[in-house]
Amino acid sequence: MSDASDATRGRSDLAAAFDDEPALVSYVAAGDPSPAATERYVEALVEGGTDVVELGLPFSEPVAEGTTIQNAIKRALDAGMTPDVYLDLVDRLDVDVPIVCMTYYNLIYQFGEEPGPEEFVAAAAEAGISGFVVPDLPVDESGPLAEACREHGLDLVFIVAPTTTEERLERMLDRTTGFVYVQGRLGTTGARDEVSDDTPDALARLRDTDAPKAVGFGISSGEQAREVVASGADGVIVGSAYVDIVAEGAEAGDPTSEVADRLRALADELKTGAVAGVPEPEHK
Amino acid sequence: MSDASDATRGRSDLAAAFDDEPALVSYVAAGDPSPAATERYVEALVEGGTDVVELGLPFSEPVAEGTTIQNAIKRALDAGMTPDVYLDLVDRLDVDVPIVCMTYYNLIYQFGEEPGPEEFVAAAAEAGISGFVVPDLPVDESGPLAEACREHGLDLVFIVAPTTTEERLERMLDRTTGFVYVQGRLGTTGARDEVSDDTPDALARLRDTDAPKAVGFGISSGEQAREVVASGADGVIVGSAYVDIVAEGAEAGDPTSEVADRLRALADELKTGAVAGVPEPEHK
Amino acid sequence: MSTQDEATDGTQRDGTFGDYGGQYVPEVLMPAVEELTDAYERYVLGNEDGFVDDFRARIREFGGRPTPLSHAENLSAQYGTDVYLKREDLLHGGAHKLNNALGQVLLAKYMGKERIVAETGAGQHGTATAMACAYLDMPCEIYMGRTDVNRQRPNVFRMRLHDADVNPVTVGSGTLKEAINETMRDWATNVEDTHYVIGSIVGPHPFPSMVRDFQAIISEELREQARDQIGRLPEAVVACAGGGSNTMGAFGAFVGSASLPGHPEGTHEPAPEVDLLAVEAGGSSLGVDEDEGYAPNSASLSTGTEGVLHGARTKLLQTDDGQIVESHSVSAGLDYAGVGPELAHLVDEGRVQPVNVDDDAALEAFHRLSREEGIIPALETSHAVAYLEHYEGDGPVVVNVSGRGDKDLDTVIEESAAKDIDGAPTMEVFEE
Amino acid sequence: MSTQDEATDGTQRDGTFGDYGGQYVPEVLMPAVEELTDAYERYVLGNEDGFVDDFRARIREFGGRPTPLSHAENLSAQYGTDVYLKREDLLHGGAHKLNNALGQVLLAKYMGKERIVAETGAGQHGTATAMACAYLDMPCEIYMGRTDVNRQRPNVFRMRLHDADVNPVTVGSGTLKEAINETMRDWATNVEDTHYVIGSIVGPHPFPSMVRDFQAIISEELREQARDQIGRLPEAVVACAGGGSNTMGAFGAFVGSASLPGHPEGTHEPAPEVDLLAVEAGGSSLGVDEDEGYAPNSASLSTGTEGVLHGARTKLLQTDDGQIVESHSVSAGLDYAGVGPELAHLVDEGRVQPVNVDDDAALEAFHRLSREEGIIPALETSHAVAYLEHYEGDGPVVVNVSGRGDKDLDTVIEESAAKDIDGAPTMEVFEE
Ligand SMILES: Cc1ncc(COP(=O)(O)O)c(C=O)c1O
Ligand SMILES: Cc1ncc(COP(=O)(O)O)c(C=O)c1O
Repeated sequence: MSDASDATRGRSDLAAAFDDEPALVSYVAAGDPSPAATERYVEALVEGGTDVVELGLPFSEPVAEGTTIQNAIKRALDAGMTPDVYLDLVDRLDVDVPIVCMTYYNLIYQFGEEPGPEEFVAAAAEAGISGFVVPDLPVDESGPLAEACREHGLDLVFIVAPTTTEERLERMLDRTTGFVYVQGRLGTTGARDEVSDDTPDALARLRDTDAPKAVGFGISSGEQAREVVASGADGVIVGSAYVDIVAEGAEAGDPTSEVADRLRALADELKTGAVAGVPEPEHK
Repeated sequence: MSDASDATRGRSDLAAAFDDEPALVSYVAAGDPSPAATERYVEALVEGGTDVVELGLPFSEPVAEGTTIQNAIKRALDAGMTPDVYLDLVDRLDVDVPIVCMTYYNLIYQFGEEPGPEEFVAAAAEAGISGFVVPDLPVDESGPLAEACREHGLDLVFIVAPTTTEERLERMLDRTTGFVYVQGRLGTTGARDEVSDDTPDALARLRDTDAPKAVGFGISSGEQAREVVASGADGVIVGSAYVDIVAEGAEAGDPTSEVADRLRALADELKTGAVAGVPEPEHK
Repeated sequence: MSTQDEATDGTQRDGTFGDYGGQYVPEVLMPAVEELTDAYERYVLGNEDGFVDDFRARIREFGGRPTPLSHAENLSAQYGTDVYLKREDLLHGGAHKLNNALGQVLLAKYMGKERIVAETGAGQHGTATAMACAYLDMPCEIYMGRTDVNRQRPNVFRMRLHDADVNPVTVGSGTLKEAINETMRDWATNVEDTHYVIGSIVGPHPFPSMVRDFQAIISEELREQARDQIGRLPEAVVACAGGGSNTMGAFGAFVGSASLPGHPEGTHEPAPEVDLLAVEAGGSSLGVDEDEGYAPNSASLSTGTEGVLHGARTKLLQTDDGQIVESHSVSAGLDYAGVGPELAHLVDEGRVQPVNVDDDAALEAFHRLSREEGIIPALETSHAVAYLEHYEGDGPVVVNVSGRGDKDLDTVIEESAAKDIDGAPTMEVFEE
Repeated sequence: MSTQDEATDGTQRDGTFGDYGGQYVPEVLMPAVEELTDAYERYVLGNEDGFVDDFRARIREFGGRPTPLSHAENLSAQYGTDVYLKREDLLHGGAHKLNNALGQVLLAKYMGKERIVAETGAGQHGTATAMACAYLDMPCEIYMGRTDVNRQRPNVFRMRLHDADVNPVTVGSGTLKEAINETMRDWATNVEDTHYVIGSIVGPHPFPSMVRDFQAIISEELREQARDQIGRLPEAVVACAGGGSNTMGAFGAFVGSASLPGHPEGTHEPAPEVDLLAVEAGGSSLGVDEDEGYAPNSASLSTGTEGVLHGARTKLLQTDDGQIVESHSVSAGLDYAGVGPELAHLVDEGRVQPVNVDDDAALEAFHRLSREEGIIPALETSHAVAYLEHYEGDGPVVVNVSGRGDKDLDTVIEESAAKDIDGAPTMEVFEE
């Protein structure tokens, strides 16, 4: 897994995950519906072709999430997920792709003895986390967390929204490390049937950015993944589509292994789609 | 029955009813529970010793009445009592004591073609009414009715209340004809067990008044009648105590004759009490 | 034209308004009525002991006067004429009623009375009286028909919270008329230490004049505000009329009959050029059903006949015989068979124009004002608002918003659904 | 002490209050928050296009400002100290909420926005927003927890009558916290033409400052009225604190942080000699139940810890891990796990003293004010009134009556009976 010295040596393992092929970034909420299940699901996602695991640490007020992930977070919290349990889970995970911690700032801030992000970042690095995505922490408020990440060699990924102004974009590109999270549409997370019309524009204005660009918010099929990559993305981020599968499995009481099979299959479809999206000329 | 020329000749038949002995003035609501019953009840009251019949013409808003008479009025109205039916009833009554019409001003005012008391007073005189008691018509507003009564030789009886000031008393005594209605207590009509402490005072201040003084509001027994006369009254006015009997009879479905018997008995008790109240020295 | 023997100077101070008014009450109450007349003349008209100064300070600091005059921008655009709203809905208690209740309870205190009684129908006057009594530390007893008690629960709660006793009146239909009768009976019994705070410009003199004077602070302000905000007098003033207290409150300063010392200069001169429209409850239809003793409306000014009720000669809904009928309106506060004698007189004189709108039009207007202007009017007030649909003048027109509609929510929702009222929003948010 | 990279001048305009405040929102909203900050600085602080003049005229003519400062004579006698009441209960809508809602909806119009969203708990802020939107002709959508929809029916009716859409939020416990989350999601989806009218001094900058400025018209008036009526500044000002908007409204001019152009001279100078007391909901007991993720109170100022919620760093009720807990209060409007960042800062500085009273004391105070002064306070306000029992100063003391209690009647009657609250009247009038 991740190792602080990788990052400090230059490009992080997170950025490196986008090197060869369009990357598949797969999100699940840790502890949904149990830590043990999450372990199996993450393995399955990686087996299906996932290049980066975005592992959600559930927070009680997930303002950036749509209904699907809200419910996943509720299931995870009800099942006893806490930051400590999360870190144990990460520590136990036996996958060879980088793991990004996706959570809200208050959990990072409260962890440990003293308020501030320092202790959680240290613990996360120790457990094997490669970086953070914190949807309620805009670049403007990110100083302390960015500082702690720098210290521990972790990436801090910012989300570029369709509304982001040029001026803000510049500041974010200055700060973002690992990859750029391109929010493909307005609103919150949640699986959709179509790629947003805004996505090509969003990517176009990042054309000159060195960092890899992964598009998220609403992608749920191989075809969408193909389209997005065809529009210039270096990767796709998928969450709600997996969580739907987890939710259905939890509801139906399906065995974890069956749910894991379905997750693996979807990851495979997505990865295949993404790869298929690479424009011919550049893809040799 | 009354005859206009009596009154214009000097003392009215109403005043004359107080000449020999303390008078019993008995009230019932006309048409409670039917006009036919009222005819029998009035006869019975007169047989029992009643000297003046006060016959209520029911008005929908009886503000001066307590619950007992309010309910009687409601029964009478529900059974179809109207001013025309009332006048027919009076016309049919075959008793040799004067009959006073007790009602509210609006019914007097509305009767006939033109607004004003004129037409009703004429019709009442014609039917055999001797005078009026109108509880919502203070002396201040009584001009037109007093005028019409004068014209038709009818009495207009005012109620002297415990609150009446000396100045008002003088004006009322100027205007009142027939007798003075002494309200024995504050409040509204309704049978009570005790004579009010205010009654002797009320009578004391009327000591120099020539007109006969009858006390009403709350008298229900021979003993009370005796007390009141002993305090200086020339008569007693009783209403709710009779109406209670009528109400019980109506409720129990008792034959009219039985109810009439009870009324006669109560009138007898009251009259006997009143006569017994006459102070020894003056009563030879 | 006075019907009083003791008419003094032929002016309104004798308690008559043309043929109307007077003091038709049981003798037991007459001394109290005379004492009150005296107190009215000394304290209210004469500002003795600074009574009026005290009243003005309290209605300002406790009641929240002045109430604003709001320009109704959206309605003005729709009707193509400037519509203004005089905002009695913002007075403490939620209606104009406190102007009168506070004035009378304060007067009772100056008179040395120790107890207050009052009637109430919809509960607005009872609530205002209970508030004033709590504030001025006076024991208070309210009579309310049993039917009204059951259908106006929130206002009963409010009265009880202010520590007033509430007595349900069970006789008759258990509504306002019976409550007034019963309050008069209480007063007749306890007249020596008790003052009866009557709730509108009805009853024996001095009530109609006194209640008008306390309420006319509405039109006094309105004239000043019109001058400041519009730069002229309005062309017309529109107010609903039940008993008529908000009506004469809104008209008083224009008619010139109202008089409360200390009013700003120029606010009480008669202004005959201002049209005054009294909007009555047309209910479901006009007229009186003689056989049933029932009127499906409360339009006594428009359709009533002269008679005597509750202490005054005025226009009434009655049978040919003179029995008072049960009135009807979707608005409990307008549901009364009589009307103030001064209004009856002003209508006869042609100074006030009586009009009426029916239940459905009032409900539609309730929704219109709520939706277009962000103000939920009382159902009573909604009648005045509804009249704007018929107003043909050039404006500016002022509607007196006599109260707010919080008390009417249940009725409006039920009736709007039952009658499929235009513009009523669905309440589908409750369907789960 | 700023947590912002872009802190400009070290003053509050950077959106922080000592360690608190900031802009912790998803990037998709940041441009809107920046646009709003710019609009706030130009229109509100700078009175560009006469925005503030327009706001002041409308809150006066539509809202009914100024609200009076009432001397509570009976309570003053009982406590032996002069008690005054600042009467936000008389503001249109029945609470201080309109000051802010009208200000923000008007600002949204100046900004060219075409749609309003807002969250609501008890329904007071939703109602105020719906009113302002009807008045200013703006489409309006309100998010409200399903639980709150069901238990606050009258306010839901009122919002619907003003033609606002009401969206029940079914996730979680279906109360205020969830409604805020959901409104932020709507805003994130429709951010280009939509303004989010937040209901208290919470959320990302510029909301805490802007809402304070609109609300501080309360303390601006209060200072003028104290000068005119009492001849001095009060010794203390007491206000309840949920999010804290009525609180900073009542304190703002005394602290000196509030700023709305056009205030009367001398009404905004810092007045450190005036004690400022923020009364929180003590609920049934203090503290947080870590295992249940539940606090039986809403006393975040008194007992909370620093954290980040709904866009700002502030004091919160949270578990050691940083999960936000469900708060509790008998008063729905105080039932929130956070509090405005400026209040958190003023408490740390010692300028504002946080105190709390429990549910029972609030219920008793509800009855006390209703009975003794003729004013039925909101349950939120009742907490401030209850604090008078503990106040030991010499006075005069001003209590901010943030709203009226009509909305709370059912709750109060039920809870008072269940808990056998001292001084609660019986409702025996309904027994037949
Ligand atoms: C708001 C409101 N308006 C009007 C009325 C009618 O009374 P009046 O005609 O005396 O103004 C009432 C009576 O309850 C009322 O509550
Ligand atoms: C009357 C009243 N007071 C106080 C509050 C609490 O809010 P804040 O603390 O923002 O003033 C509310 C909230 O609904 C309220 O309705």
